[in-house]
Amino acid sequence: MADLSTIIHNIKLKNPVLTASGTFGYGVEFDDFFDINLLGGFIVKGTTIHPRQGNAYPRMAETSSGMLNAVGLQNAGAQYFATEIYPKLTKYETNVLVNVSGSTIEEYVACAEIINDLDRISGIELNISCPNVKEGGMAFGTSCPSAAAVVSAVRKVYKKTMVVKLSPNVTDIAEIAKAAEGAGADSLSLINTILGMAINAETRKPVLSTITGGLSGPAVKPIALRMVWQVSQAVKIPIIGLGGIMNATDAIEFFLAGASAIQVGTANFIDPLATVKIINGIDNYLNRHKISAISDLIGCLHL
Amino acid sequence: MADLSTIIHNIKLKNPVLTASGTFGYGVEFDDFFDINLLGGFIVKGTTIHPRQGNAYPRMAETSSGMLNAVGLQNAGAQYFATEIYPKLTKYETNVLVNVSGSTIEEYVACAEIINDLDRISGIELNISCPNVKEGGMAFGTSCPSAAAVVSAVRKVYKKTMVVKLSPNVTDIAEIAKAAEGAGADSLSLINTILGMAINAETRKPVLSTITGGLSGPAVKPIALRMVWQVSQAVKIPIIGLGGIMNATDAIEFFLAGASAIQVGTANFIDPLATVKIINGIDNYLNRHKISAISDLIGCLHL
Amino acid sequence: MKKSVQNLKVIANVKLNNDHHLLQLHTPDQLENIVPGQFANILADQSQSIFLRRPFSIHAVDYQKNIISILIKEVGEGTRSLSHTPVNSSLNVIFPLGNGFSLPSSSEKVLLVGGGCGVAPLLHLAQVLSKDFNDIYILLGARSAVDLVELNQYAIYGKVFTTTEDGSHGEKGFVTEHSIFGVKLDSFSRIYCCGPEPMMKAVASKAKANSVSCEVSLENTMACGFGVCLCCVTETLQGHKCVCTDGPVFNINQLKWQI
Amino acid sequence: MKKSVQNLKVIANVKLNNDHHLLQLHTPDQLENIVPGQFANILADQSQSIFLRRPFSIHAVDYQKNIISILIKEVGEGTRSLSHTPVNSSLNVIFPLGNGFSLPSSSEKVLLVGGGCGVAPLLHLAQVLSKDFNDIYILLGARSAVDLVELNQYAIYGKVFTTTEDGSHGEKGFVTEHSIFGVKLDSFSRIYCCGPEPMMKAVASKAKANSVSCEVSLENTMACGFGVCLCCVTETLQGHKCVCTDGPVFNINQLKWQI
Ligand SMILES: Cc1cc2nc3c(=O)[nH]c(=O)nc-3n(C[C@H](O)[C@H](O)[C@H](O)COP(=O)(O)OP(=O)(O)OC[C@H]3O[C@@H](n4cnc5c(N)ncnc54)[C@H](O)[C@@H]3O)c2cc1C
Ligand SMILES: Cc1cc2nc3c(=O)[nH]c(=O)nc-3n(C[C@H](O)[C@H](O)[C@H](O)COP(=O)(O)OP(=O)(O)OC[C@H]3O[C@@H](n4cnc5c(N)ncnc54)[C@H](O)[C@@H]3O)c2cc1C
Ligand SMILES: Cc1cc2nc3c(=O)[nH]c(=O)nc-3n(C[C@H](O)[C@H](O)[C@H](O)COP(=O)(O)O)c2cc1C
Ligand SMILES: Cc1cc2nc3c(=O)[nH]c(=O)nc-3n(C[C@H](O)[C@H](O)[C@H](O)COP(=O)(O)O)c2cc1C
Ligand code: FES
Ligand code: FES
Repeated sequence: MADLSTIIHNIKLKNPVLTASGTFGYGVEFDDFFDINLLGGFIVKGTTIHPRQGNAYPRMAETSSGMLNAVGLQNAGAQYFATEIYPKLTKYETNVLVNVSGSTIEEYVACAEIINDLDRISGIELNISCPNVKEGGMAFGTSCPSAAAVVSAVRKVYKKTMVVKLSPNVTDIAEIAKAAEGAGADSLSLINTILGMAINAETRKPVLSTITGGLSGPAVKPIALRMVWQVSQAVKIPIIGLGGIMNATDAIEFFLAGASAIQVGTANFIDPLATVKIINGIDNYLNRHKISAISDLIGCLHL
Repeated sequence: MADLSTIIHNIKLKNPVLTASGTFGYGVEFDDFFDINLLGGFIVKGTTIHPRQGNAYPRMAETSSGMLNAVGLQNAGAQYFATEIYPKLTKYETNVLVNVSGSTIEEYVACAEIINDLDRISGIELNISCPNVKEGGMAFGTSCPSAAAVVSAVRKVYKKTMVVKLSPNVTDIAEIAKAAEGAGADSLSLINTILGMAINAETRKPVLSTITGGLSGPAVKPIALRMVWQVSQAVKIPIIGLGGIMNATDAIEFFLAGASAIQVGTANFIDPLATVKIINGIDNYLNRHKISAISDLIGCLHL
Repeated sequence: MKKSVQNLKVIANVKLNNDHHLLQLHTPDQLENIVPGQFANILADQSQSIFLRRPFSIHAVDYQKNIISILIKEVGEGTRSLSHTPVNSSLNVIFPLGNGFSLPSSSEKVLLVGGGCGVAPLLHLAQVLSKDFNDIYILLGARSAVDLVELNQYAIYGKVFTTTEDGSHGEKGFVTEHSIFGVKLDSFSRIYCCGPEPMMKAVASKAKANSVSCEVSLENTMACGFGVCLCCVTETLQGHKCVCTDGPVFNINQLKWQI
Repeated sequence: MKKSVQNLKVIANVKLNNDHHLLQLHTPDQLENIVPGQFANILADQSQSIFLRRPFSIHAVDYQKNIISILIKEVGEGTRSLSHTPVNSSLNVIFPLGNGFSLPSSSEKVLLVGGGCGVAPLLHLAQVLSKDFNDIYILLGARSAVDLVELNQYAIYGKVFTTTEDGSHGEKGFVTEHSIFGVKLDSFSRIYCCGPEPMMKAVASKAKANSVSCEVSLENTMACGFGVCLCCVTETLQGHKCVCTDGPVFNINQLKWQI
């Protein structure tokens, strides 16, 4: 067994496999399938200070090797999370991170403050990249000053590990990455979904109620991999890579591109056991290549 | 038979199906397969004022529902095109457009001037979006001022229809579209390829010699469709839509999103007869839906 | 039964008519209790156009032989591919999912109404209801006689009535035009309904008018099928609820239907 | 023959060893002249990981029965899927593509050298060369005896020699270590070579040293296979050339190989 442990700022992960926010519920939904303590950690759904109903149905469209979603951060609010859901998550021994979102900087800060009080939460993932909300969300992640503003405001109130999740819907992701690093991010995760659209040719209507939605799945992997590579050349803080990871080979590619850990998103829908298979697959790969630790792979692309 | 004709500025197309630059050679390569006069028109390879060897091998990586290329505008130069290739193209009765690229504004202008003298060329497609060249290319297409600068410079020397091909690698494609329109574009085509990357986990090397390359194919269709929709809301000039179109249904989706014509790219590799099948498929769709002309479909998305 | 991901062996694949196939899937493990109305999320051969799983109601359960049956109507690529799964190959299935119909605690007179492919969960429901001496009426509607599949199966468990749009079987018209709805509907204590949404709304409206309890099984576009993606919501009086976990079965009083 | 896109019927699919399959594809049209070394670009069942066609040398041609044969070595998903194409199904094939080997105009003594799956086009080449009374030597190299397929087929057209890395068949070692290369290589007027690149370079270097004309068949990652994508270039003295149209066969003097 190779050494799969990796470090994201103050969080020591026993293995580099996390799950992506919005694709793993609150973890409990997977209890029937496998012991989720096997994971390096998991990231719960996008949480906002106020409860959100999310967008109207239909919220999903299947695309070639991918899917569009327009969930729109449906959640019961940070307070509900803290009092009703958090207690159920304390049974897990692995790392739990909360994905934090908002429409204004004040909302981000208020939400992060509530999460800051929850002992067993290892860190937050600041979502400045949600393409499915009318206000805030992605807007923060598409310009350097606004990204820096929200990151530094949250930095003041949040004491533990703060991962900032970047939007791929930008001209130069390395610039935004540097702005987030400069404003106090401890780590960066990328990519969130890419803004896309689906049309039903028969009904001549958009498939999604919101017209556009966020693209995820293997279709986006080449773009995600490129962005992780670009960001890894631009910043010093650890990167968490995601976007279209379906199997261990995909995960290895992200490590080589510079990711210190990875997240599995859409793959959970297709195979709820994808994450455990990926953990085993990474171990097999390392053994087969006689690499003793995952850290020897991170950023080690041969050019 | 429905009326498939459509108009792009001064170019009347008998049907809305064109082929994408770099995926259809100079047309002649398809002579064995079908009569390419059946097409609304075709767009020849990226042409530059100086001959270009293109990038080193390997130039291609297969991805989920797509491919990356790193050809890098290999071509024998505008003068060679005018004297050696153009005479062979005059046998075609359909529209031929030349895709024009360059490393500097002067190069774009010089190339466009040469093409301007070729009677049987219906127009140029100004490629300000090639992700595979070190200088120029996409750099022009990722900021409004530089896009406007190259478009207005070429506008001064090029008298016929000038289509400007936009890059999807931007935060706000509608802004760039407006800049190009303002600078004198007669039409916009989108999308060019999306910057992506592939890694071979076994060799631990990037698959492409250039590390990153351009993603095309059905994987990008949702993104292309979204951008065509956004641009169609922002400009008045006709739009030529492309990105992942494999069949007539895909094409219909682009018309509904606001495209007056479409281009077929990567699909030509998988099925050299894709374009003719798409033309027939559009006709079938219109007949089945009792729509008498393609123009009744363009931009007619029911919201 | 706890939900799980399993590779189930296809032990039979019967073509019922032009576009319906019946698949029998065998599991080596002992099947535990599956509630009628629960569904399975099945992985078809992945292709360019099939990326996600496809949900199907559990049509019948054989606890002795550890077999679940699925009734598939071909409507697109996924159902086409699944319909043609060769016998002896295996399918990757997540099941059982969803809540299922609520069952009477004592013997009742119940009406099951199904239309189109919506009939699928009703066979399992009839199977289970019939064990508790309920008085079961089953009304099945279709476009034409050929579209009515497995009538003899339903007849094992209850009294079967039919409507067809072309009058080629049973009464002519839509299910809600059947004479059952003409007479006293409140002789039934419950209606269970499954089919195209307009049909379910029509049935729900009759049920409501007659104050008969009515449950409907909804469809929705699903990405996961087990409550983590939040893609499959329907509007209820308690806000957005997931069809895959809070449903697919809802009491019509929970829904915001204009009926 | 003009290139075309055709659905060819698989009339035979023979497993030759653990990872090699021989497919016979039938066309209803009369086959016209196919040059040895030309290839076919075949569409495998499209899946998430197979998007593009896969190129294969034309291994043999039967102009009477209108059959082309393809020798497939399984190395990944595409070749795995194609290897298991059922008999009587059809495959979508673009062919014939590429330039092919240049053939002697009068009788000559020629050496064909193949290694691994690179042997595929050599059978067709031997077939055609043998018609013109050439004196044909065929040297085939592999890892082990089991990897040497169809030796009896080659023996119909010429004198067959073999090497294996483990010595289980013919001489032990790499092809370039075979005694043929020890004696006067310049008794051959041409060498045709096909196989892994290091092997072709080794053969090319021997040929060059002995001033024997030598043609090699290159592989490359291809998107189209007919000259429109410019993805498959190789460096030549005349700059980048497409392996799919300017090749796959090149004279070693055209290439920029360091040999
Ligand atoms: C809880 C549940 C239980 C179901 N039970 C059964 C069953 O027992 N038997 C059966 O044959 N089918 C059942 N369905 C429907 C079945 O899942 C869809 O027909 C299938 O997913 C379509 O896949 P496809 O690839 O063939 O079609 P696609 O190519 O995905 O779609 C073809 C057409 O069907 C429409 N469509 C696709 N999915 C749905 C959906 N979920 N609801 C409504 N329209 C849809 C599309 O808009 C499109 O017009 C059930 C669906 C749900 C949600
Ligand atoms: C002109 C030409 C003729 C060919 N003739 C034959 C033939 O007669 N019989 C035969 O079995 N194969 C032949 N090949 C090789 C064959 O095309 C590849 O093995 C096939 O494309 C691999 O597809 P896959 O999906 O199985 O593997 P993939 O999953 O695509 O790749 C598996 C592994 O093979 C490598 N690979 C893939 N394609 C190539 C390639 N073109 N060259 C070198 N390495 C590659 C990949 O890098 C990877 O390591 C030929 C190739 C060319 C270009
Ligand atoms: C249904 C769905 C819901 C999502 N919800 C969130 C969310 O609440 N917060 C967030 O930061 N990302 C969200 N995402 C984005 C994913 O976390 C991830 O960034 C993206 O899907 C790319 O990874 P993948 O291709 O592995 O799915 C969601 C994605 C999907 C598909
Ligand atoms: C191999 C290849 C070469 C290309 N060369 C050019 C080019 O020279 N000029 C250009 O504007 N676009 C070029 N493109 C981009 C295509 O024209 C098109 O914009 C893109 O592939 C998206 O369409 P598709 O998904 O239908 O292929 C090239 C694409 C490919 C795949
Ligand atoms: S389908 Fe994912 S929550 Fe219902
Ligand atoms: S493979 Fe396209 S040019 Fe050779």
